[in-house]
Amino acid sequence: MIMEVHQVQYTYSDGTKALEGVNLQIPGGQFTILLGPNGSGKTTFFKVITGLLKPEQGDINIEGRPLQEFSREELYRRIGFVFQDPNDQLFAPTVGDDVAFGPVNLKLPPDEVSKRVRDALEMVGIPHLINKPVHYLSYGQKKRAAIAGVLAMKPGIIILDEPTAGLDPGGVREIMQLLVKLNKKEGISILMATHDVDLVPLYADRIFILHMGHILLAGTPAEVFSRKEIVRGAQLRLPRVAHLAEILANRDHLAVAELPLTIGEARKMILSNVNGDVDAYGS
Amino acid sequence: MIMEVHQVQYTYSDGTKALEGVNLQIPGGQFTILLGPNGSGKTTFFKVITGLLKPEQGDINIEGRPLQEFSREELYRRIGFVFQDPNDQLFAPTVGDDVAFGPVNLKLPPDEVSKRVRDALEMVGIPHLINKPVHYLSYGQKKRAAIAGVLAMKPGIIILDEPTAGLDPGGVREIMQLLVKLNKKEGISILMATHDVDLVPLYADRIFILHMGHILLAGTPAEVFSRKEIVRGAQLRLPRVAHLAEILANRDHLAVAELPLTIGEARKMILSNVNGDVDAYGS
Amino acid sequence: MHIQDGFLVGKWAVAWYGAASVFVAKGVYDITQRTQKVMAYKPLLGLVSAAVFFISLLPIPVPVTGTSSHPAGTPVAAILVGPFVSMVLSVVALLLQALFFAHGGLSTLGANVFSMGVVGSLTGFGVFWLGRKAGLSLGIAAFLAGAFGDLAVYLSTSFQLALGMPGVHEQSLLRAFLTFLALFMPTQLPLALLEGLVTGGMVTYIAKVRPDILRKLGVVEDVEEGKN
Amino acid sequence: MVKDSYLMVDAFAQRDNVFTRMDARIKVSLSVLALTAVIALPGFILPLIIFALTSSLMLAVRTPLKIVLGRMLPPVILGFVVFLLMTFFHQGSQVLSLKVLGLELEIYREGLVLGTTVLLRIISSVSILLCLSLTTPVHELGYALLWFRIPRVIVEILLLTYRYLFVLWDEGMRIRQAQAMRLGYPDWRNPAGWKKAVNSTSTLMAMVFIRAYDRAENTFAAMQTRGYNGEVTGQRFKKTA
Ligand SMILES: Nc1ncnc2c1ncn2[C@@H]1O[C@H](COP(=O)(O)OP(=O)(O)OP(=O)(O)O)[C@@H](O)[C@H]1O
Ligand SMILES: Nc1ncnc2c1ncn2[C@@H]1O[C@H](COP(=O)(O)OP(=O)(O)OP(=O)(O)O)[C@@H](O)[C@H]1O
Ligand SMILES: [Mg+2]
Ligand SMILES: [Mg+2]
Repeated sequence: MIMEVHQVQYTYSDGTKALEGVNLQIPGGQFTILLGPNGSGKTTFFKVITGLLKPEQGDINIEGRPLQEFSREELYRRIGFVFQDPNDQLFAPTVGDDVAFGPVNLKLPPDEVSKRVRDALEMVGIPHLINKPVHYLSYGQKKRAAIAGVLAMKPGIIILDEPTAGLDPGGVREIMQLLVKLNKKEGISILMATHDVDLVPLYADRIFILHMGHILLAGTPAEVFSRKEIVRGAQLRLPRVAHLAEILANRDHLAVAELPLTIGEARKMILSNVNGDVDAYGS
Repeated sequence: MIMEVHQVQYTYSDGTKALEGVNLQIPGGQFTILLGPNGSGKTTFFKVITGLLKPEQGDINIEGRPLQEFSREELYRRIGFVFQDPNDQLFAPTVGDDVAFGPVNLKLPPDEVSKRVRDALEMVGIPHLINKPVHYLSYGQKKRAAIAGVLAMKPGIIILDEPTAGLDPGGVREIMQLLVKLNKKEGISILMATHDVDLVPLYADRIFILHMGHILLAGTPAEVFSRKEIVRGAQLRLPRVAHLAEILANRDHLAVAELPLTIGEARKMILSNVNGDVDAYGS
Repeated sequence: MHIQDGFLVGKWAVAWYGAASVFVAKGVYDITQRTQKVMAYKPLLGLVSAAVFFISLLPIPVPVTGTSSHPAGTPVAAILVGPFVSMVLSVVALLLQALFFAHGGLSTLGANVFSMGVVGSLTGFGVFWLGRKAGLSLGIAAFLAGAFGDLAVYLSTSFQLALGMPGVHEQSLLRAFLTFLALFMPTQLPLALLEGLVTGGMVTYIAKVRPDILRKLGVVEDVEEGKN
Repeated sequence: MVKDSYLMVDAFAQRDNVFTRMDARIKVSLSVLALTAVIALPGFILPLIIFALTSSLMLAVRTPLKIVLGRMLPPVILGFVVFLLMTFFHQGSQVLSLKVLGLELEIYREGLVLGTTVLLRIISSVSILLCLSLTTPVHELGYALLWFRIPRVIVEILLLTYRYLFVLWDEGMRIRQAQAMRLGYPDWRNPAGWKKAVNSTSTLMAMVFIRAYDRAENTFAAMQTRGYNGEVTGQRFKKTA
């Protein structure tokens, strides 16, 4: 387990109970998605597990060690946090300076700093923007630059708060593919928050549903979305193709062995119904 | 035509050509969606047609009269503009004060002002929040309050910039249903920008695709999404069920007379394939 | 009100640099001390500085001349972050204005920092502090601070011009001073009133909507004003 | 708004040409040297020469006339007023006297010389700064200032201000437009409208300040997760070819 969270509670100073006993375990190397409606506590939870907010209660272990035993530097060499609004995160005047901020604070030699900056920008696909002032970037480019700033610290886990919010479909695909690449090729564990349900089955190994400061459900996308009522009760919905399959199963009595979550799965399900070889599909 | 736009061009002072000759016509009473990727000029276009930015070139007619002939007051009695971020728009300390801001500026008598405030809050479904300080509202409530502030001016057209951005699925449904109600019940023309493709076929009477400052396509959702290549070329995608149907038609040679855009249409298409009564469906 | 490059003779330009730097040094020292204890202070100042700079660029209508002008912003900055830190923020704002907006200048930076930053901050803060001691409400005290702060900037700029403009005061310093005073009067007097109004309005609004900010910045001590 | 032209200068400084590629420290030194010379030395020749040089530089990088006029005109007009004041009111040997509308105006030689000096100084010093800002991005200037031993705190705040001015500017303009659309800025030539406009302005100022304050919290958090230790511009990232 790269991260274990046990009974974490957090209350804001105005009395808002944002987290009321959150438990979760995240194995290393996985792509994990935290799904939750507005105000469910996703951002608060991320700030707690990155040490930015101190929980009143509960234990957090990173790589088996309690969070509070880490020095700041040790912690942020392991965990990177990408904020929702890239403007919060890009405070240096140019992209290169911003990405260099972390490595410089790690007191790396200048050569290593510039290597890391170039590598990180290369990974997110914007090496040519190195000397651009941040305010000339598009929103999608800012998102990438923010991720590069975190990558330059070479963390083992990257935590992203709604990385696709505000992006068009093309931009969403690009960012998600970038995250998959970081996860599969570089072996970085990814933990991201979102309320875009359709993204989940395409990318997640494991998902958690957070609702009103509690984890409602945990498991693979198939496991979680099979509990339709709970998902809907949490202001969320099923992926659109799952919704279609549900209607076909319930009203039209098609054979739907397992709710398809992606277009590929739905295609298989429909074909087996059209061709009548339901048994072959069910297996 | 409640709005006619002819060859509108706009260039920002740093030289960015945001609009390069936009043409469109919007009949009264319709629910119109402007679909476009990031940076395509949606926000710029809305600012131009609401008189916030002066186009270098082109004509804009509102209810048959040129835009520049309207006084500010006349214009904003007709057109309401809801910004993407409700925090930009809620400037009074409490919800009630904020909604009253417009009517007070119209110099309406106090009775009329408070009637309008109550009516507007009723319409958006938050009459109980009238005395709440704005910063205690949730994001979805802020969106509603912002819409109420515009409704209190009793405009004939409401223009909304990405009204569903940042909302969870439950919130998206609520806001869209509110807009449909305003459109169908109150007869207010709705013009909204989005890049959420799946929303379009559910709600729009008519859509426009904006790309790099040009209108690429215009028409009903069915007309527009039948031009798949153009839609994809504009950093957009088809609705998920349409994508599923496309794969079933092309690779698996199912009978797909017209690309289904909503879950209901897809259901019909699949059923007719399963039951083999393709002719009945095609008709 | 900024003095442009070329308006002051060399020796006065240098002299005002000297005078301003004493005060600014105190501000720099304060910030450095504070950052060592509260690391969040520097990003906070960066953002506050950007906000104050934005505020100083806002056009506000001046009815007399029928034009619009800009508030100095230093009185309100002094109220919010203290007079010496506000001076450092004024250095930043004036430097940025000189460098990419061509407002003011480099040779006159010292003079401008002195009038806008030092005099404006000290007057604004002093008036606000006295007003609060005298039991005035937050809004009224801020109004007076804005108005008198702006007036003080106007007086000191006129004085600097009278002293430092080549050959102007050879006959009579007083006469030159009065000439400049009269020259700027039509815009500066209403502007001072306006700066007071917007300063008062701004502080009142913050107290109403986000009293916690004023408490954290130490502008108000307890929750007297602006309870929701 | 007028300020758009200011932001144009920033955009212009991002272009690539011989002058933007030059080290900012050299440009700053040259500008300071030129400024000192213009202000300290008497005579008309030097300011004229420098103005000629800066003008040709601006021509060479093809500066739009809009920028040049936008930035030169206000100080030049002010300078011209001063020029008139000096020529008419400075005592000395009389050169010329005019009768305008029954008023006797006397022009003195010393005043004329002084007025011209001031006017030329203003024109050439503004053009020097204009050249500097048209060819040097602000972040480069910031790092040059560090090299010139300007206190680090000042430069750090300057760079943060520069970075976030654009963010706050956009936010502030949106708020302003939202106010305008609900008639928050009526005609201020009548007292009621004027009061409203002043009110809206102070609300706008407060809102931008509150936004800035809240953003600072997030920015600080973002800095912390990247090992912030009290220095914002720890070390400049070297340009790589
Ligand atoms: N600084 C704060 N002070 C007080 N309450 C807060 C603060 N920040 C968040 N909250 C409250 O805590 C709860 C959880 O908020 P949080 O931002 O963690 O939710 P979220 O899941 O990230 O929502 P979203 O999807 O809208 O980003 C909400 O009720 C919110 O109103
Ligand atoms: N104030 C500005 N100054 C300069 N360029 C701008 C400004 N605002 C927008 N632009 C540019 O104009 C183009 C159109 O921007 P606009 O904001 O209208 O797009 P949009 O379709 O609303 O995008 P999004 O979906 O991201 O909101 C973009 O290239 C953008 O970078
Ligand atoms: Mg959040
Ligand atoms: Mg937009």
